[in-house]
Amino acid sequence: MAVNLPLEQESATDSKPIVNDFAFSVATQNGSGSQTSNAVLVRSLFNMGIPVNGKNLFPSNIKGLPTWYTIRASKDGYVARRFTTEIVVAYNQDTVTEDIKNTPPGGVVIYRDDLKTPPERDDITYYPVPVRKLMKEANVARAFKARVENMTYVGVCAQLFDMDMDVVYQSLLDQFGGKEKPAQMNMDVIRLAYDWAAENLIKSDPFRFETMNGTAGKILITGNEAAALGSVFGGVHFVAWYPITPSTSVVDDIHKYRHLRKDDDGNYTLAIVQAEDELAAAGMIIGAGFGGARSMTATSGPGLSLMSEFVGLAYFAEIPCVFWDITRMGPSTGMPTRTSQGDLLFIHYLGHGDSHHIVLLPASPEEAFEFAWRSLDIAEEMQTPVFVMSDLDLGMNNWMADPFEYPSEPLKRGKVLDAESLTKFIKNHGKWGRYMDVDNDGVGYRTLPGTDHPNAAYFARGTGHNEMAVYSERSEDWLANMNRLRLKMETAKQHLPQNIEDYDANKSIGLISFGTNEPAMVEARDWLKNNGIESNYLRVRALPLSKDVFDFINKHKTIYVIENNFDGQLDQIIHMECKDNLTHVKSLTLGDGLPMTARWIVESIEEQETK
Amino acid sequence: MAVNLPLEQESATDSKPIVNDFAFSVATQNGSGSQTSNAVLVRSLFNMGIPVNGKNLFPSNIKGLPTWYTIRASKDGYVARRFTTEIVVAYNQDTVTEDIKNTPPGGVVIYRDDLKTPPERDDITYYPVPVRKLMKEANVARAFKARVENMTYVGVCAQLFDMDMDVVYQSLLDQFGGKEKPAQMNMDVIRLAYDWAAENLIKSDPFRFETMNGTAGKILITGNEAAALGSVFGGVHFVAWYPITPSTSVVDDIHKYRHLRKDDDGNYTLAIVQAEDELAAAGMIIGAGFGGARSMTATSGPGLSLMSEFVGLAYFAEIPCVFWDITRMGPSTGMPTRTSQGDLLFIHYLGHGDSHHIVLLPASPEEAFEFAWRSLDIAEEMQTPVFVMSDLDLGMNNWMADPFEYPSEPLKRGKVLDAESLTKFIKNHGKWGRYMDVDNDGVGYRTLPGTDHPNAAYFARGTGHNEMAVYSERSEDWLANMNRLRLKMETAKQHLPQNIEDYDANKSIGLISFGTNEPAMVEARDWLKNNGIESNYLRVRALPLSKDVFDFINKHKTIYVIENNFDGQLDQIIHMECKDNLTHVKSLTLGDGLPMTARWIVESIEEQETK
Amino acid sequence: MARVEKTNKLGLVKDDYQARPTTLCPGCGHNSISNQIVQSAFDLNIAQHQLLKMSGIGCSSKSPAYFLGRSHGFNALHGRMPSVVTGALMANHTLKAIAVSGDGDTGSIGMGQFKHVIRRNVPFVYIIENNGVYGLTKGQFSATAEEGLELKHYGRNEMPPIDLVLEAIISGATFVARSFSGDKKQVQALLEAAIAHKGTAILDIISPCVTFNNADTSHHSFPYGVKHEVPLHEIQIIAPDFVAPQDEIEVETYEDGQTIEVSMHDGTSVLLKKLDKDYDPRSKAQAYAVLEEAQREELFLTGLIYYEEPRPTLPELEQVADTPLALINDRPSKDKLDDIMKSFK
Amino acid sequence: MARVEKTNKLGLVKDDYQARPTTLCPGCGHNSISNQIVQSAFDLNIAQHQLLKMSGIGCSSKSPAYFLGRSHGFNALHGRMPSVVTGALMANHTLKAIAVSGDGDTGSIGMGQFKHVIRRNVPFVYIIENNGVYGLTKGQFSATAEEGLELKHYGRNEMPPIDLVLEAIISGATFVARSFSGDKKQVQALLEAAIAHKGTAILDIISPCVTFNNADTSHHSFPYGVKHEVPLHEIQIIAPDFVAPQDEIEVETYEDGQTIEVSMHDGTSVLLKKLDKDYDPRSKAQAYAVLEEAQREELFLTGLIYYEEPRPTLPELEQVADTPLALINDRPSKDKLDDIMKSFK
Ligand SMILES: Cc1ncc(C[n+]2csc(CCOP(=O)(O)OP(=O)(O)O)c2C)c(N)n1
Ligand SMILES: Cc1ncc(C[n+]2csc(CCOP(=O)(O)OP(=O)(O)O)c2C)c(N)n1
Ligand code: SF4
Ligand code: SF4
Ligand SMILES: [Mg+2]
Ligand SMILES: [Mg+2]
Repeated sequence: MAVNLPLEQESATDSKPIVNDFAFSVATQNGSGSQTSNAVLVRSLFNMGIPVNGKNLFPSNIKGLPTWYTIRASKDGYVARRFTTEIVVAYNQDTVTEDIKNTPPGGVVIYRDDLKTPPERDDITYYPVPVRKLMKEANVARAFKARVENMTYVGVCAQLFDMDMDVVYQSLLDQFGGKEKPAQMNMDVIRLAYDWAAENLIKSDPFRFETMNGTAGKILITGNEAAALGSVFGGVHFVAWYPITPSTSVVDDIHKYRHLRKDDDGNYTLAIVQAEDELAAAGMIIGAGFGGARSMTATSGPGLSLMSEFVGLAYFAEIPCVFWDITRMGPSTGMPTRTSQGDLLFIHYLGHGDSHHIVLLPASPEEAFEFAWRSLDIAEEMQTPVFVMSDLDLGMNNWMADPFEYPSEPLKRGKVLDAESLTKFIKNHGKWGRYMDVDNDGVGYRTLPGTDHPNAAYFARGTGHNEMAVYSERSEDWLANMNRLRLKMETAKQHLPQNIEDYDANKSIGLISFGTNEPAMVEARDWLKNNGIESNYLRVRALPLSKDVFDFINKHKTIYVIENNFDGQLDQIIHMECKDNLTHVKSLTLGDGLPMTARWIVESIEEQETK
Repeated sequence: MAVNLPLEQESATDSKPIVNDFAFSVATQNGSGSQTSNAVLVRSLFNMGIPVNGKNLFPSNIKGLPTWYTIRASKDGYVARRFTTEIVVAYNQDTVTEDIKNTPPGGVVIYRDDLKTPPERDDITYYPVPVRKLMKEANVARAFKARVENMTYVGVCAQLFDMDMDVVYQSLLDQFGGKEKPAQMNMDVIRLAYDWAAENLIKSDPFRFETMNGTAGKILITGNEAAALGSVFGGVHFVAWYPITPSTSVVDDIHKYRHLRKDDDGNYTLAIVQAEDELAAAGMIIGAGFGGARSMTATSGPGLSLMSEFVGLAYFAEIPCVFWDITRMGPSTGMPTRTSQGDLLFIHYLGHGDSHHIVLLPASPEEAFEFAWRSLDIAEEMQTPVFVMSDLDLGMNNWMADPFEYPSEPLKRGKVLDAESLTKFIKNHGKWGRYMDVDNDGVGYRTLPGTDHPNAAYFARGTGHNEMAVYSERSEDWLANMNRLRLKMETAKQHLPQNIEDYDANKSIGLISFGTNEPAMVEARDWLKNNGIESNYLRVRALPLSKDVFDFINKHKTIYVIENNFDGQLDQIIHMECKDNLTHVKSLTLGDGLPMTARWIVESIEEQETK
Repeated sequence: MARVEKTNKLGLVKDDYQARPTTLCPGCGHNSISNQIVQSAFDLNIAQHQLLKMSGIGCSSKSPAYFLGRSHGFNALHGRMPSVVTGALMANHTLKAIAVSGDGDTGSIGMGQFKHVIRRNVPFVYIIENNGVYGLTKGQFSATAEEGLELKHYGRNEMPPIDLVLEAIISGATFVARSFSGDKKQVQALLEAAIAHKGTAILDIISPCVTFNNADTSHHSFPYGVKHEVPLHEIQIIAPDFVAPQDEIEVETYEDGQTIEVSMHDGTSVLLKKLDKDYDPRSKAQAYAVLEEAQREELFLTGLIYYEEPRPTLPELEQVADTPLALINDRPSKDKLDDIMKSFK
Repeated sequence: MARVEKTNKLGLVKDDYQARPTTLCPGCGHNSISNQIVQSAFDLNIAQHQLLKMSGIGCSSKSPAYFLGRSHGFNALHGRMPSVVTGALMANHTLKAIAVSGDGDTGSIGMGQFKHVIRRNVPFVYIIENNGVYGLTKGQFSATAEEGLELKHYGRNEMPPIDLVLEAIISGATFVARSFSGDKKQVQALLEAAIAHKGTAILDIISPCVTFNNADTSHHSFPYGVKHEVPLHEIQIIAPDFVAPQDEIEVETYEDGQTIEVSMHDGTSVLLKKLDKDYDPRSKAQAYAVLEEAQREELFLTGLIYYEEPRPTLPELEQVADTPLALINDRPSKDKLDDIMKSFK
């Protein structure tokens, strides 16, 4: 990828055209239908072959509060959130003053002409849109008017920035699932605004789009939908959940694809139960895991806190099940519609007493899909709860991605003995006990309820037990069990997604990050390199940390651990797990509720490096 | 204290008398009344002036399962659990074989003569007791016979080891709250056994007791009762709880002393509510803290897990309240009647998102008392939940202690504005907002519901808010709040119990520990010194860790962090919080469910030091 | 609205009982209830500092931010308002509390606390703004949704609904009513009686979610409520020191034998004018019967469903001091500690 | 006891239905219930591998370790058994499940799950071993303790008791019974009917805690139960393929007009011989009335309190495949994924 720095810090006042490399911020009201108009914008750019992202910054509210949508087009393929947005669409009276204030010099403001706006700035370009007038002319039934108003800015933008109107129509059609009637109604408004702009606006800014070939073969999808698909294709049998933002659409989308899990009689091989709360959701998936089903739930911080006791049970009784945490901003109820990576430490050691959990850390829709099916395998292979920590940014925003690869292997169900293999096991080992470690990998053999064999039964429990699953208060039994669990976690490391490392022995700075910081990391490294700071990069994809992380740390003079939470939790975990000299490891944290930007990374590192 | 090593590793077969320096293990059945007989033994030794401990090793069961009680007498004042017990009282058929096997060479077995015992060992002394015969002779009503049987070993021990029978009677009286009738009935049985032993047993072991002056002025008390007293004397107003071993007696004992909290009308100034579960208990004390009451709960691991979400709310809405965690062995339901320090990490960072909590770590009844009243002060001063982490060993066993010191200061209620001071505040600062930090210490001023002032009200919440307590989703507000909370935690360090350090610049080994490991640490340091290993010692008494811990670490060549959990959680926290080079910090952990012994510490350190 | 500003006995205008502007959807039933709370507090001359506003999480639970701006409030956790109210009122038992919850907040995640707070008879007004859906998480079925309800994103509800009024009665509530947010007069009358009640007062108010569950056929919709509501009685509150400002209803219009008078502890009378049914809310057996019938026949009956002379409240049972605990500032004396220490020697 | 060992249709002796020896207190009511479960399973020729044993936490919840040693079991968390059962039966809906809970486990911490598992009609036998106290934590009041009960360490109970049978009925349970652990014949008959029932079957069995709550006057004590139990009917189970081994009760002894026959889904008949009252358990209104009376008059009524033709169970509502989900081993085909991917381009 050619290194071509974003213009964030430059002003865009010179007249050289800026093509396919700027960002929008669209300010509207929640519940006003702007989701559709914004989606059409994004999809149109995508369909023009321009790498794009769209990020929704919405309030925890159903209707009426300010919401912003940012769209970034980047010919170089950078899809991180942009710190500044050159084009501001101001359609909300409540925020227009601030929206205009935040427009960078050289930027553009497209606004409803009926808004009361602050005195004009002379370093930006204004384009007023006569929304009411246009809507009066529009051939739209009264009932729909309010809902399609926002299409006016789509038309104006299309005109001003040279978008292909056929592509826009196609995108609308896609948006309405191919239904021509609503697409046509919306298109009429877009066309009206487009034509009005052509006649009435004098283009006086340098921004425009041009068809290119940067999205061929790609898809646009949210991480939650990817997670849902991955789970369905991972053979999940049972989902229990309780609604909570931003995880709700994981299960909604599993519902959407449930039809893929029908047997020959037309019955479902996937059941979904809306529980009365997260405690019950956790209990249900644990019961299902015990019963032999592949089970999962999706939740967010508050739900996770409520599940703590059950997670401890699943860990200690060694029940396979999968927990998705689509993180939002905590502590407490926090900001339900803002993104964060703040649950990492809590998840990894969730539960009282000494416990540790596997955590997978997807950074893209592709990984959300892959980790979804893999997590079900890992849970059954390791007989333990597996967590996948995504976040609101990945989960609820549309990301560009490669089409997902079909899982390369059949389902891995782990060590399960049926009646026949149980007989064989007993023959070989003299007896069978649920927690006997005959393979020296810390993982026992389990039987499922329903197994027709007089010795198949065992009694699962969260209380101390010996290898026969019999209640025990003996110190020896307790320690043997804890040691086996420790060994099991070691074994698990071999089954987890490998970390991704970009290493070159000549560089002395190493960056470590995880999850959705990825696009900002990619962009920041290019940017830093251009500024003379070269870096290696390791992206952690799973906990417990594997040895390569510590090796990577030891091979550098300076390490930056970059994350989107307040405390630097990955850094904390590194310190806990790696007892080497880590004085060269520095923690860079953000945690302001927004997806990370390359600019923040660059500035933070430069500040450190020039100290 | 004179260094006089325990005899744990020596055999006691020589005939030199061993006086006031050996240990008992009494094996009986749960629910058989042995609690009383063991208490009488302990109290008698205590009343003879011999430093003593008694530790109950009981099953999670009401009646019928094996239970052990260990008593250690130590003329040198060592009150840690002893690894070996020279005297074994075997009164339980289910364990007699193992009990005898575990008796050290030179030891003594006192057993019911109707037990089927394994073939006799010739390196120990046996004393059979004809329990049935004695009980037949005893002048005890039929209904009571089973309950007083265990008094026979008290009598035999008194005879064999030279206990003062007047003291024994006095101890019985104490045990029955001064009631002569039951005391006399029990004394008759003791006397009978005593006389029988005098006539029939030939003393052939070296162990005996002698009156000394090692307990003058001391008291014997459980940590839970100390916690209860400290809370009552700390002015607690409201207790909500849900029963769970081993925390239950904290609240039972608060009940016992509730009469101390009556006003002039005879009404109570302390209310206690048994909640329907731990979630509700947490909610209630948070509501009470918000309402202005000093509130607390007591629980253990599973309850703590359930409280996670509420703790996050209290942290983020900044509500004073106190949580006692009397830890037992986890993960999960684990071993409810075994001790552990395994909740440390979980508590300190409890809740999703970035959160941290104050944790006080008492090591003795004195500290349980003191930290109880102080925690109520700290919670109100810092406007945050405060945790006190005790454990089963401290909580449920009787410990020798100095009489508690009456709190030196009046209640500290923290920054609360009444109507008058609110008016003044507004005059000085232009306005009042619940989370304004006018003192630059991170702590705002709060008002209580009921304050008669038009500006007194605010809306507490777990959602993002600005300094006026108004809902906010702005990144600036969020970060400002998080930064203030961080500052508040820094401020808190000045209000916490200081760590206790024994430092001498000539020593290069530093030991760090906390809580109930204290007696074993004291003994182990003497022992190590005698073996040529001198050490400094820092006992952590509170989290967040203060700087002295890091200074202590940096002043040593080798540091051992010694704790009674599996993962080495204090060590983990040290690594998280101190980013210095910690390669010389070593974690020594146990986590077998039993109170720590000096021997284990000595062996572990010697193993490391001779490596 | 455009009238001269009326002041109440405290010299406050109605606006003084407002708080921040609502952020709920225009037309949401919860907004009308907020308005009724404001109106009632104004009418009852409530000193706002003597009142607590409490809630869980949900659109409904947001609403305390939109009324009584001079009362302390606590927006707690989803389903856990009851325990927080309990603690707050134990800290200061001289306060009144109005708490708002949703059907999800109470009927799903909060079922346990709902039942147990009633059992303890914590004295407060517990309003359930019942819309049959989870509004804030965008339209999932709640546990009060009727069987067969169809929602846009979530298909058909197959589960039988929970009847929160019945639940409240069997848990031992002594004041239980059902109403409809569209029936302002009734809501207000019930609110005023509930505030006077000394014990947990449950108001299950059907409060339409105009965004996610407002189809004509939905049992929790506005059109359905308007069409199907069957009030059991007309209600008039006669407080000892209060004359209802709605002069439309006059005591005299109730004929003899046609009214039931429920006298409350503080001297307030609740006058119930019988309508269709011959219904006495002071009989638990009648309450069970009428609710069973309502369930079977899918009737939307509103009014004061059950009333009982209140049991002792939790602060009473705990013999709590007259002075609010929060204001007690002492510890037992040193002598007491020394005595106790002696007993341990 | 000293008889020749009888075998059942599976060729098993009763001992084959035992498990580890009990560690509960001698005389504990829970032990009798375990024995009745063993007896019923033996009598009903139950293949143990087709049955699950589930529980929460408590003395009661320990008991599944002491019966049916060849059945898989799960001793879960305090109050959370219902959700775990739900999951386990969704994983394999061909299994039966017997779950044991306590009054604390169900009525306090577990209230929410209790109500909601019933609402979902998860098909299993839910036994509450109800002793009015927390046994395992040594004798605190539970939510079913009667008002006025005095206990050694905890004084007087001031809270009204929760009636778990009433709770179950209003939550939509289709099989609800109350019994007494001392009434072996009745417990066993109810157990057998409950096992045959297709839906959540609630058995609230008063099961004395001899250690902490066994005073003559305590409503959950053995002496009280023996003295005050009033069975609503005698019960006889007639299974299509099963003849009850207690030959003492004969069908013929029931006179015409004196019996109610409740036919269950699987062909089993439950024959109820009327005793004192003219009571039909198929009427919800009668159930409410009799429970209201029992509460008011402090009567200890036992028997099948409510029965209803079962609604669809949760696996049925979810249209779950015939093959247990646990045994399904496939994923959707690659073609399907490729099609979906196309739709995102
Ligand atoms: C522990 C937890 N789980 C889930 C949520 C997400 N959540 C917020 S509101 C809500 C449902 C609200 O429904 P209801 O109580 O009926 O209120 P309404 O919005 O309909 O007024 C849920 C599930 C949460 N905030 N906390
Ligand atoms: C979360 C949690 N809280 C508390 C406990 C402690 N606990 C164990 S059993 C029990 C009560 C049991 O009472 P009940 O269900 O009536 O059973 P019983 O012992 O009377 O049969 C409690 C509170 C626990 N195990 N887990
Ligand atoms: S979503 Fe429904 S409940 Fe929520 S504010 Fe809107 S109308 Fe009201
Ligand atoms: S304590 Fe009570 S409930 Fe528990 S085993 Fe003993 S008698 Fe049974
Ligand atoms: Mg709702
Ligand atoms: Mg019980």
